[in-house]
Amino acid sequence: MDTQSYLPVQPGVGMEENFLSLDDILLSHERLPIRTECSFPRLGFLDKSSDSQDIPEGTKMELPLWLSKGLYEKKRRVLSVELPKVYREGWRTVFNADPNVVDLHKMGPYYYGLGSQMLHFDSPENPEIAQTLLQTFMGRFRRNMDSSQNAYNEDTSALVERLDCLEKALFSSGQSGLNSFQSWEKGRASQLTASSLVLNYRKRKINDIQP
Amino acid sequence: MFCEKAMELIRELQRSSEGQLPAFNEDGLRQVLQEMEALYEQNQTDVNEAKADGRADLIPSIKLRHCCLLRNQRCLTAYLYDRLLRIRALRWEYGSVLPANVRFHMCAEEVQWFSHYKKSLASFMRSLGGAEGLDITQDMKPPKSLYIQVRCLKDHGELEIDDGTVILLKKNSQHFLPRWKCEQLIRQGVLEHVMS
Amino acid sequence: MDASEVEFLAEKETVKIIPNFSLDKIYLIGGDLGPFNPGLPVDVPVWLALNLKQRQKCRIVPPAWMDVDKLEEMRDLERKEDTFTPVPSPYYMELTKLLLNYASDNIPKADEIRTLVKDIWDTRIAKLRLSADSFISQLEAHAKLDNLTLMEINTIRAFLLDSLNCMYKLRSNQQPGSSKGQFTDF
Amino acid sequence: MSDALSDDGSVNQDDSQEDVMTPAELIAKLEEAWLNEKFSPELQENKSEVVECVMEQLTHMEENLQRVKKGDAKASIHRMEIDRIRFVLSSYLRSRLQKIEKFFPHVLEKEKSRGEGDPSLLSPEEFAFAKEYYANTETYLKAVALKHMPPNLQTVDMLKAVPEPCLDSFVFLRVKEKQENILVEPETDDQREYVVDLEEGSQHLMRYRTIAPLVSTGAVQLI
Repeated sequence: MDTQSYLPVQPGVGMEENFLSLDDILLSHERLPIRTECSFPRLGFLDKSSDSQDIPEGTKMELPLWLSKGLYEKKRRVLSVELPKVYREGWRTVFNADPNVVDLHKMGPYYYGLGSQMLHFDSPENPEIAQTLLQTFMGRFRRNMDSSQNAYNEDTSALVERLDCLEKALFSSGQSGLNSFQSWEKGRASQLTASSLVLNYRKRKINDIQP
Repeated sequence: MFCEKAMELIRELQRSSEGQLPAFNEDGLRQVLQEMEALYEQNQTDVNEAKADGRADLIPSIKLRHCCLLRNQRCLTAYLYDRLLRIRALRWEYGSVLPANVRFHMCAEEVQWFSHYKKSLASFMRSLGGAEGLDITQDMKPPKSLYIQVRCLKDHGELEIDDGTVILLKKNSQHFLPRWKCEQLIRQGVLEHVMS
Repeated sequence: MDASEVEFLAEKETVKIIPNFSLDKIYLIGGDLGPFNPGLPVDVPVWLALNLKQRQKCRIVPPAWMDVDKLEEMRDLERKEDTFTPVPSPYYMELTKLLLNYASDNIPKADEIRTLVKDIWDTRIAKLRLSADSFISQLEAHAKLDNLTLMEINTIRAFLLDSLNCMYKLRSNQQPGSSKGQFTDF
Repeated sequence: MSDALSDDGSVNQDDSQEDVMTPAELIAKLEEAWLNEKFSPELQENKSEVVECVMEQLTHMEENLQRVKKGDAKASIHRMEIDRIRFVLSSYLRSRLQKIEKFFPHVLEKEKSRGEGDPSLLSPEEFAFAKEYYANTETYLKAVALKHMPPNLQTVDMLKAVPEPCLDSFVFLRVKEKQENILVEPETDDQREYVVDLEEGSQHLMRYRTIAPLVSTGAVQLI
């Protein structure tokens, strides 16, 4: 805690975003398939597939999550949001059978984040989606923990590639705990070192000079 | 789509790993503000028309533009706030004087923020009692010994120790120095802590 | 917490030394030490013992548990039991490392001791992972963790606590009422 | 009259308590506060009287050491102890400052809404720092971006923008004074709440929210 001075705003995880979190801003930029339930006059240019002046009712297009969330209203439908495949029943069955076989990076990379955000949109499937998200996380916990602690003594890079963003962050916090312990074991924990920030700036300076 | 420029700013920070401060993107900031102005004006026009001519059908588009305005506001605020967190880190890692190549990446207001932060921190540390207060940017790791062996990684001129002795820090020279005198120089990459 | 900070706490433990010098009582802020007389055992904090040892001013008397027979017994018990068995010192790992690194010449069978303590550690860490996994999969709200040491907790702290936080959020998803109605983030 | 008496009484009590605390106990208090601050998700009440007393001890000892001649065997031992105490003190104050910066709008809000008799979260110096941090940051955001935005978008509610400490975080703790009937809330709908007794010396993993009051009374120590 003391050694790294840059402490970014953490993502909210779950249904609530953190306003200032860069991770949450990137997550909420994920695109969702939607269908307009009314027309949007004078915004036709947003739909690249047509050249009309308006976006007519019934248009199918992709909008970022933040905009879908902003426009979505329970009472007066201006758009309906299609559930991405990975949260639908077919995939849920796969996840519930064995969460460890799934490549969440490919399916995501914000599998948990986006899934939680989807719960903002009314759907009868919401309880099952929420349940699958939690079960998947718990089902993958052991492998993530063990590999972040190098318990298998094997190359973990293949596994890490299949982690979703949230899991990746957890994995690296596990690894840094392990590294801190190992460097202590080797007697290096008390060595005073140069700031990594300083070293990186120096590297960059050299790169700047070299054409 | 709207707000793409704002996303560019966010991605730029995300690409700068380990808390490094990329150059302040004044151009990007200006473009986002311009987009906001255009969105706002278009909305003003539509709002007036909706009111005057009873054109309720314009409301969804007004709302959409408003969402984009809020999104741009969020992105810019988050961009600037995250930069402050990086600039704060510089105070703790470099000390109160920043090298020119780092300062070049800050805008005038950021330089000002940094200098205020520096002052607040200094007066906090001075207020802690004793003759000179307590420098809490030191003692980052638990102490092991009063003196440590260090090697100079570059020429740094003279260093005065407590008792008045002056030592010349010449590249590759080795010294046995009071730990607390070295801590910052080690962090700055001037000295290297040699473990026995 | 950094491992060096856990070690720092371990250095406050006391250990017996046999000094080869004489010195009056020292009135430290944290308590009195000494007096020191050549050949007479005296209790000091580990940080001081190590410093004196490095300057060849004393011999360190290893704690009673730092003994091959006793440690073998502990290792066997640790392997047999499913729960965490009581450890001889809340800082057994740190003290072993410190004393073996700086005063191995004062400790009989130092290498065997190193291996034994490492075995005990490994067994306990494997148990710790097992119990972390069951804590997560049972969705427990409370666990009793007697006999776990700070260094052991520390190896898993960030990972476990962050995971529990994420789980909490994912679980809150299941109570839609808790979401704050209108979306304020864009 | 009776008011004056009881006032007198409490002052005397405070005095006698302070008298009783030895420097060694003072250092122990600092170390407790240090670990609690390191591991608790939210900022703890300030311990400025402990900080002040420790600083006095350090300054006093340093002054004494000035008079000792070089190479004195005791002096280096004293210096080592000073270094160790100074590390804990600095690390403690750093943890606090870090949280003040991380949660500044909430910390200031809590301080504002505090009842008259309640202990203050921040020391006067920390309070000054937090206020400056707030003003400095707000000025910056305004000058660079917000004031150039359309009129209805020129403010950001910092209380909503900056995340709050998560009191539902789990913490590890050791019990110093036995506690009975601590209510543990269920994690899922199909579990039921139950109570646990916290035996002296036992260690636990549970939600910070459940035991937060026990941290401030010193009945449990975060580890």
